[in-house]
Amino acid sequence: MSFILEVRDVEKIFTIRKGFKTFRVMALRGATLTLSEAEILSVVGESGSGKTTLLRVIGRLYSENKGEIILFGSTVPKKLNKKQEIDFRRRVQIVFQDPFSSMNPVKRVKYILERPLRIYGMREKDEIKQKLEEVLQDVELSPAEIFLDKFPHELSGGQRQRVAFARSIITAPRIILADEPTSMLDVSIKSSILNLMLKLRQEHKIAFIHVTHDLASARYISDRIIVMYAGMIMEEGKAQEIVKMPLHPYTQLLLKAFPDPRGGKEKLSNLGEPPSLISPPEGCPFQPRCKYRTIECENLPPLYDVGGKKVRCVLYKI
Amino acid sequence: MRKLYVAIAILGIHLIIAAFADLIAPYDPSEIVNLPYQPPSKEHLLGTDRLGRDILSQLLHGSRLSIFIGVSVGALMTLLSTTIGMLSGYYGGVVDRILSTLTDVFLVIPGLPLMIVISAYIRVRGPLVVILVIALTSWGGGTRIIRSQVMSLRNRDFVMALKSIGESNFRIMFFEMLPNMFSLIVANFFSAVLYGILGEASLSFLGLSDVSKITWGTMLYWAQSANALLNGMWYWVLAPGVAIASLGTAFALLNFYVDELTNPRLRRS
Amino acid sequence: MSKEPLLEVKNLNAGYYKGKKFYHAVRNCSFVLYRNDFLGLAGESGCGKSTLALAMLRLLKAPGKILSGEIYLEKLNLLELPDEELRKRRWRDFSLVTQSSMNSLNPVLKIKDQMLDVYLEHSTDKSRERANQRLFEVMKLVNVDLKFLDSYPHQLSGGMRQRIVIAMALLFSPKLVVLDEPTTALDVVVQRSIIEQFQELFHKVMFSAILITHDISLLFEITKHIAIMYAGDIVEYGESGEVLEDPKHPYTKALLQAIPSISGELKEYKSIPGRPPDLSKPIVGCSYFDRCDYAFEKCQDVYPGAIRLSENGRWVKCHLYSK
Amino acid sequence: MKRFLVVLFLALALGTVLSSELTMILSVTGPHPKNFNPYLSTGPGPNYAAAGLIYETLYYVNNYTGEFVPWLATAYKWSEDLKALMLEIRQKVQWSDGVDFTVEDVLFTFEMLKKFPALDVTGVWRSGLSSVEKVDNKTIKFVLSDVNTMFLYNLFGVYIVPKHLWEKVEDPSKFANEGPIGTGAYLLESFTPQVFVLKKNPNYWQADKIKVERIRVPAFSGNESAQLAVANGEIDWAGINYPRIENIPNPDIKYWFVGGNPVFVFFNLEREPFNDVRFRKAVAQAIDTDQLIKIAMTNYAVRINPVGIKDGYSYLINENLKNKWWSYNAQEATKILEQMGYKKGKDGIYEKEGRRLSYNIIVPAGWTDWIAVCELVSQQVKKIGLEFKTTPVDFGQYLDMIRNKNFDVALSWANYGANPYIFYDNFLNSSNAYRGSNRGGWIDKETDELLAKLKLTDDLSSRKATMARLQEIVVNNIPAVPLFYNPVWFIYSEKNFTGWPNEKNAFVEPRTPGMDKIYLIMRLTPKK
Amino acid sequence: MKYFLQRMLFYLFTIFVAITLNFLIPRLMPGDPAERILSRYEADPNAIAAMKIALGIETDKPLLDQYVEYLKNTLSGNFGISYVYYPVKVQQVIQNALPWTVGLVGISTLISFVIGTLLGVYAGWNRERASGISLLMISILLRSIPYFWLAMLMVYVFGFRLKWFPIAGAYSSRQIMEGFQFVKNVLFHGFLPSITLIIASLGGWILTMRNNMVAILSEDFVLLAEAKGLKKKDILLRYAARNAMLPSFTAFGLSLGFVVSGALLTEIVFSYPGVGFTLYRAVISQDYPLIQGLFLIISLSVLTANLIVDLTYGFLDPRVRV
Repeated sequence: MSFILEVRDVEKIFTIRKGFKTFRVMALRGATLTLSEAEILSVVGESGSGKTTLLRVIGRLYSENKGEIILFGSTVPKKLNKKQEIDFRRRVQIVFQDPFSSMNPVKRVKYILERPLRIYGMREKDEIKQKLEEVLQDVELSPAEIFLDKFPHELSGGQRQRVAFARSIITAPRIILADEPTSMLDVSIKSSILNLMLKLRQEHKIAFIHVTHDLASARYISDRIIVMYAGMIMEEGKAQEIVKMPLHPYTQLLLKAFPDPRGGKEKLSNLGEPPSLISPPEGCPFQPRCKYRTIECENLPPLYDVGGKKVRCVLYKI
Repeated sequence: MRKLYVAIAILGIHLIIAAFADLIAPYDPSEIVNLPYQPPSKEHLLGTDRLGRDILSQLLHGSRLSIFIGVSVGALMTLLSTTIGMLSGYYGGVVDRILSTLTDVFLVIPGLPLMIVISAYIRVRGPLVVILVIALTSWGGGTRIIRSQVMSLRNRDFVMALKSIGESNFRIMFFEMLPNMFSLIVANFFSAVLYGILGEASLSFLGLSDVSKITWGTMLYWAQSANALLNGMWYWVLAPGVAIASLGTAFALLNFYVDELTNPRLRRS
Repeated sequence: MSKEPLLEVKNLNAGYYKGKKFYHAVRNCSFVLYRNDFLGLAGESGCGKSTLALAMLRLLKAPGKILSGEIYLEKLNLLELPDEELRKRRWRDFSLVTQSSMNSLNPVLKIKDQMLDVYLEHSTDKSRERANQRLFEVMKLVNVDLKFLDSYPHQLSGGMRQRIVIAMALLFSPKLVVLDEPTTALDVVVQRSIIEQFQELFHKVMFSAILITHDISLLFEITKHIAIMYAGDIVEYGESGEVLEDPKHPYTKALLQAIPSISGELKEYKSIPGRPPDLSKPIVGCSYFDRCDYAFEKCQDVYPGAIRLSENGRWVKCHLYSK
Repeated sequence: MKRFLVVLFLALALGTVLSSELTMILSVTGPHPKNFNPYLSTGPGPNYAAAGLIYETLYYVNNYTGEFVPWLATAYKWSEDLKALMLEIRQKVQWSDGVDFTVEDVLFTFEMLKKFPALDVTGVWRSGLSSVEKVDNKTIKFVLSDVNTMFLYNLFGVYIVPKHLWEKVEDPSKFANEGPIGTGAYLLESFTPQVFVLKKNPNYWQADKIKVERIRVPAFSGNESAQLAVANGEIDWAGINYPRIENIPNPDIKYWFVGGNPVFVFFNLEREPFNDVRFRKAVAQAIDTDQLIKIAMTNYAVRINPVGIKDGYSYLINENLKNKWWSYNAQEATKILEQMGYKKGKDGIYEKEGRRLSYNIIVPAGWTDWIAVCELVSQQVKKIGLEFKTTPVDFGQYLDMIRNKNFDVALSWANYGANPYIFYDNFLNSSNAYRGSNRGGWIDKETDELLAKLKLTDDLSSRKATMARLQEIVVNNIPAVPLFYNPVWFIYSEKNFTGWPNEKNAFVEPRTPGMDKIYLIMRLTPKK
Repeated sequence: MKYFLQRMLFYLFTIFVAITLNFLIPRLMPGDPAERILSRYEADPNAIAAMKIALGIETDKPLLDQYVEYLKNTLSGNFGISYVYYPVKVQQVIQNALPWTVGLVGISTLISFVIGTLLGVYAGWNRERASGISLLMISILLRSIPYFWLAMLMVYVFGFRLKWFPIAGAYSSRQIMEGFQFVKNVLFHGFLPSITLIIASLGGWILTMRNNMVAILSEDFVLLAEAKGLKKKDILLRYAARNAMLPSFTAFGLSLGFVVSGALLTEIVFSYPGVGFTLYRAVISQDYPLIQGLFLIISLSVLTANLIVDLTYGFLDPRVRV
C-alpha cells in the first residue's frame, strides 16, 4: 500500500525579533513521517516539541524551510497558487485545539459550514443545504436544523468541536490534521470526540494526523504514535507498543510522568525542563536530562529501527 | 446600563434639536433681529450677539454643524484607524513595522499644535477642512487599539481555521475579523466623535475654522471676540459650552459603556 | 491516622452574579477535611470547584457571594470571624496556591520582596535576618536555587514559579493548604515533578491539603480522600482508592468510564451524554437527574441527602442508596 | 531666572513710584521684545516707543490738522524748480549721551537708508530722492530727480539716528538697538519683557514743555487683560480696541475715536455687472451707513462723505457737487435695478437672463467687526433684491484674491495717508489698481493725469481745482462705496493727567506708533 | 539597553518626521508664504518694499535645496528671525516663552497626574460603591468639557467676578517687585491657569487609572495578596496600584502631547506668555518662522518627555528591563 502523505526531512525555523537582534527558533528539525489511507497517526509531545508546527507545516499554514511534503505522490509546492490551494485544502483539512476560538463567534453555524463549500465553488442552495445536513448527521448533531442557526457560544464545547469536525469533512477530505482536538474539552466528553474521529475514519476513510500531549488519548485512537521532543522525532511505532514498551528514555519519562490512577509510580527525581529552541543542545536534544547519557550522545543519533519501531537513541545502536 | 440611557437621552435631545432647529428656534440665527448686545429677555432668552442676532437661535442651530462635524470626524478617524490598524495588525512584518511606526509618530506629535499649524497655512476654511485636519492628525490612538486587537484576533484559532479552508485575506480581515471588533470600533468611534466635537470647538474658538458658520465653537469665538465675559454676558459663553460638554458627555458615556461591554475585565457585575 | 477534623464545611451555598443572573455555583456543599489529610476535589469545568475553594477561604469577591453555610477551621467559624482577625490568621493558618502561577506573582516585585511582604506581615519576629533564614528554608524545601530569590517572576520558567508559589504557601507551616489547579498550565513532566515535590513536603511538613483539579486521573493517583463535585454539589466522598475501584454515584461511574487510561486493557470509552444543568436556574431534585441512566421519579423531585456508606466516612448523594 | 534677577535689580534700583507717571498701552502684543530700532515696524512694541519718544523726525506732520511743525529741522525751502529741498537743522540739540546733534547725523541717517533699503520704510529713496548733501553746518540739501511735492511726507517720516553710534552697527536692519540713544524727550530707564519705563530726558531741547516725568509701558498678552486694566483705571492711554467701552462705569475713562482709514465696499470693476455705474449706484444707495456705524461698528466708526474728504480738509470739498452726493435710498436703488432690466426671482433676488444677482463679499477672516459689517450689508442689500454672501477668507488669500482680480465684492479699506491728496492717489491711481488701495481697479486716464498734477505743485488753489475735478469723478462713477472711517482707537483716563485731545480739543490724531505720541504728551499736565 | 536604543532611534525618526512636516506644510499649502506675510504691510507700499528686503525672503530656490538648507539651519538651532518680534531671533522668542510653559504645564500636569492617579486608584477599588461611581461619572464629564471653556469660566468667576486671582499674565506688569514678592506674584498668577489645567486633565487620569485598577484587581496575584493576609493598604498600593500604574505611566508619556495642546488653549485664555500663547500669536499674525520654530519645539519637548517616560518605564516595569 502506498502512502497518501509523506513528509521528508522537514525543517521549520522561525525568526523572531527582539530589539535589534533576531533569533532563530528551531521549531522543527528534520521531521520525516508517512501516513497511509485511513490511518490515525498521533504525534505526542510536550509544549515546544514542535508537534503543532509540524501539523501546520503539513497543513500549509506555515511553509517549511527545508524538506518536502508529498501528497498523493506529488510534491506540494511551498507557495500555493489559488487553484492549487483550493485543491489542496479540499483534500487536507485542519481541526484546531480550541473549539471556543476556532470558530468565528459572530457567525452562525450555517455560515461557518457554508464557507468552505462556497470557496470551493458550490453555489447551488439546495445542494449546500443538503450537504450541511449530511455533515451534521455525520458528526452526530441532529436534528441539523436546530444547530444551523446557532452561534458557537450557544453550543457546548463538545458540540462545537463536532461542528469543527463537520466543517473539516464537508469537502470530503482524505486527511484531517487534528491539533489537540480534545485538550480543551471536559473529561466527560473527551472520549466522544475521540470516538467521532474513529467513526469518521471508519465511515469516510479519512486519515488523521492527531497531535496531542495526552498519551492516553493517543493510545486509545491511534494506529501509530510519533513522540517528538525539541523539534525532533524521537520515537515512532505502533501505538500499543509505544505505550507498553517505550524505548527512548524520553518516552519512558513521559509515560512515567503521565498520571495514572492505578499506577504505583516509581519516583522521578527533578529532571529539569525542555531545552531552549533558540540554542538547542548539541547532539541528542534530550541528553542534558537523560540518565543514560554517554559521550556518544554529543552526536545526534539517527532513527534506529528496533523491531518495527524507530527510535533516536544511541542505546539502540546496533 | 443607566449610563446608556442617560447618553441616549442627551443625544436624543440634541438630535431632535438639530433636526427641528428651524421649528424650535425663535428666529433665523443669522438674521439681525434686534439691537446688538441685548441682555436676556422674554424675546431673547439668551440675549443678542454683537450684531443683534438671537443667541438662543444660534445655539439651537449650532448643534447641526457641531454634531455633523463631530460625527464626520468620528467616522473618518474610525475609518482610518480601522483600516490602518487592520492592515498593520493582520499582515505583521514589514507592513506592520512601517504602519505602526507611522502610527506612533502621529501619536507622539502633539495633535492640536499640528492642527493649528496646518490650519494656519491652509487658506480655505470650512467644515470640511476642519474635519480633515482633525481626523488626519489624530487617528493614531485608535489605530493602536485596533491593531493590538487585530493582533490578538489574528492568533485566534478561527483565523487559522479560515486560512486552512482557503479563505482570502481580504475576507478574513473585513468579513470575519471586523464583525468581531464591532464593539471596539464603535467605542473607538464614540471617543473619536468626542474628540471631533472638542477639536472643532477648539479650532473654531481660535478662529481657525469658518467662523461665519454657526457652531458652538464659533459662538464661543464670537463671544470671546466681543469681550462677552468682561461685559457681563456670561450666558453667551456658558450656553454653547454647556451644549458642547453635554454632547461630549453623551459620547463619552457611550464610549465608556461600549468599552465596558467589550472589555470583560472592566465589566461591572 | 487521626480522624480529627481540621476543616469542616457545612451546607455552603455560594455563587456569583453575571449581569442580573445569579449562578448558584456552590450548592449545599458539605465536607470534612481531617488533619494531615490530602483531599482531592474533582469536577469538570464549571462545576463550581473554584468558587468553592474561594468561598471556603472567604476570598469570594463581588460579583461572587456566599449565601449561607458554615466553615469551621478548628472550631472557628471563618464566616463569622471579624475581618482583621481573619486577615491575621491568613497564611499563618491556611494558604492558597492558585491556578496559574503566571499570574499569581506580582510581576513588578522580586520574588524575595514578595515573600518578605508576607513574612514580615505575619511573623512575630520582624528581624530581617530571621526572615531571610526562613526564606532560604522554604526555597530549599521546594528545591529551588536561592539565587532565584533575586529574580523577577517573568525571568523564571512556569515550573519554577509554581515551586516558588508553593514555597511561599509554606512560609508559616500552615495547617491547611488549598491548591487550586496548581499544575494545569504545566507540561506533564514538570507537573509530575511538582506533584512529587509536594507529596514529599506533605510527608515532611505536617499539614492538610485540598487539591482541586479537573485532572481526575492525577487526583485519584495522589490524594487520600476524594470528593466528586457535580453542578455545585459534592455528590460522592470517600477514600480515593475505594472510590476508584467501586464508584457509587452514577456520575462518578460514568466519569471513570469516560477517561482514557494509559494502563490496563484498551477498552471503549464512553462520554457522558448531555451537559450539566444551568446553574443560574433552580434545581429541585438530583442535579444529575437528566443525564443519569439509573434515574427514577424521586430523583427529579427530591434532593438526595448524603448517605453514609461505610464507617470510614464514605458517603454519596444518590437516591439509589437510600433505604 | 535671568528675568527674575533683572526684575529684582530694577526693584531695588527704582524704589518708589513717581507721581507724574503715564501708563500707556501701545498695542497688545504680548511680552516686549527688546527692540528700540525705530525703523523696524514689523511688530508693534518698544520700537513704537522709540519712534517719537526717543528718536525724532525733522518735522512733525500733524495728520489731523495738516500742519507741519518744525522739529529737528527749523525750516524748509523748495528750490525754484521744485527739485531741491533745503533744510535748516536745529542747533543746540544733544543726543542723550551728551554728544551734539549735527548735520552729519542727518546726512548719515539718509545715507544709511540708501545703503539699507530695508530701513527705508517711508521710501525716501524710492520716491525720487537722488542725493543728500551737506551745505553747511546748519543746512542740508535734498536733491530730487523729478518734481514731487509730496516728497515732504516721505522725508518727514524718517527718524534721525546718531552717527557716532549707528555707524558701528554692521547691519542696522537687524539691529535691535537695546540701549537707545536719541534726541527725544525720553530715556529708557528700565526694561523687562513685562514692562518698560521711560524717564524724561533732562537735557531735551524742549525739556520745559515736558511735564510727564515717566512713561510706563506694560505688556499685555491678551485683549481681555488689557481691557480689564483699562476698566480698572490702571491705564492712562490705551491705543486698543474696547468693545462696549461706554459700559465702563469709571467716569475718568473717556474715549475719542477719530476717523482713520476709510472703509469701502469695493467692486471688481472688470466684471459684470460691477462695470456698470448704475449698478454701483444702486448698491451705494442700498447701504444705510448710519446703521452700519451704529450696529456693526457699535458707534465707534466715523461718518464718511461720498467723496471721502475728512473734516480737517473740508476746505477742499467741492461745494458745487454736494447736490449730486447720493444717500441711502432703497427705493431708488430698486428702481435702478428694474431700469437695468433685472427681474425679481422667486426668492426675492433680482436676476437677468438666468443670472442671479448673488455674489460673495470677501472680508479678512478674524476681523470680527468687519465681518459684522458684511453681515449687515448683506441684510441691507437683500432688501433691494441683491445677495451678498459674507465670505471670510484668510487674510493672505484675501489680498491674493484682490490682487488676482479674483473676487466680485470686497469689504476693504484704502490707505488715507497724511492728507486727501495722498488718499486720492492711493485710492484712484491706476498704478495702485488691485495691488494697492485701488482695490476695485479704477483705471482712468484723466484721473491719473489729475493725480500727477498734484505732485507737481505746492500751490493750494491749483491743488484745490484738481481735487474738485477728482471729486466729480468719484461722485459720478462711484468706483467704490465708502462706508465709514475706521476708528483710531484712543482711550484715555483723566485721573492723572489733563489736556487730552477730544472732540472739543481736537489737535492731533492720537495714534500710538509715531510722532503723534510726543506731540500729545507735550500737551499733558499732571493733575496734582 | 537595546530597548532604549530602539526607542531613541524611533524618537530620532519622529523628530525627523516633525522637522520635515514643519518644512513641508507651509510649502504644500497653496500660495507663497513670503507674499502673505508681506501683504500685511500693504498699507504702505514703501514699507512692504523695505520689509521684503529686511526679511530676506527668497522663494525661487529648488525645493530640495531649500530643504537641505532648512535642515542645516534647524539642526544648528537656527530657526530664523521672527517676523512679529523682528529682529529678535526665533530661538530667543522661544527661550522667553518656554520656561513659563514648562513651569505652568509641567507642574500642573504632574499634580494632575498624581491626584488623578490616586483618585483613580480609589475609584477602581471602590468601583461598586457610590463614591467610586460618582468619581467615574465626574471624570467622564470632565473629559467632555473643552479646556478653554473651563478656563473662560474660571477667569470670569474667580478673576472677574470675585477678583480673587489675576485674570492674565504670568506676573504683574504694573508694579515692580522684589524677590520673594515676585515669586509670590508668579505663583499667584499661575494659580488659576494651573487649577484649570489640573481640573481639565484630571478626568482622563482618573479614568485611565480606574480602568487599569479594575483590570488589575481581577488578577490572581491581587487575590493571592489578600489570601496572604496583607494589609489593605499594601494590597492596594504595592500590588494593585503599582501594576495598574504601568499603562497609566505610558499614557502619561503619550498624553503629554495632549496636555501641551490643552495647555495651549488655557494659555491663550489666560494670556499666559508661554509657548502655546506665543504659537497662537504667531499664527494670527502669520509669523511663519516662529510658527515653525514653535511647532518644532513643542514636538521636541513632547518627544523628550516621552523619551524620559520610556526610559524611566524600565524602573517601574522589570519586564522591559534588559
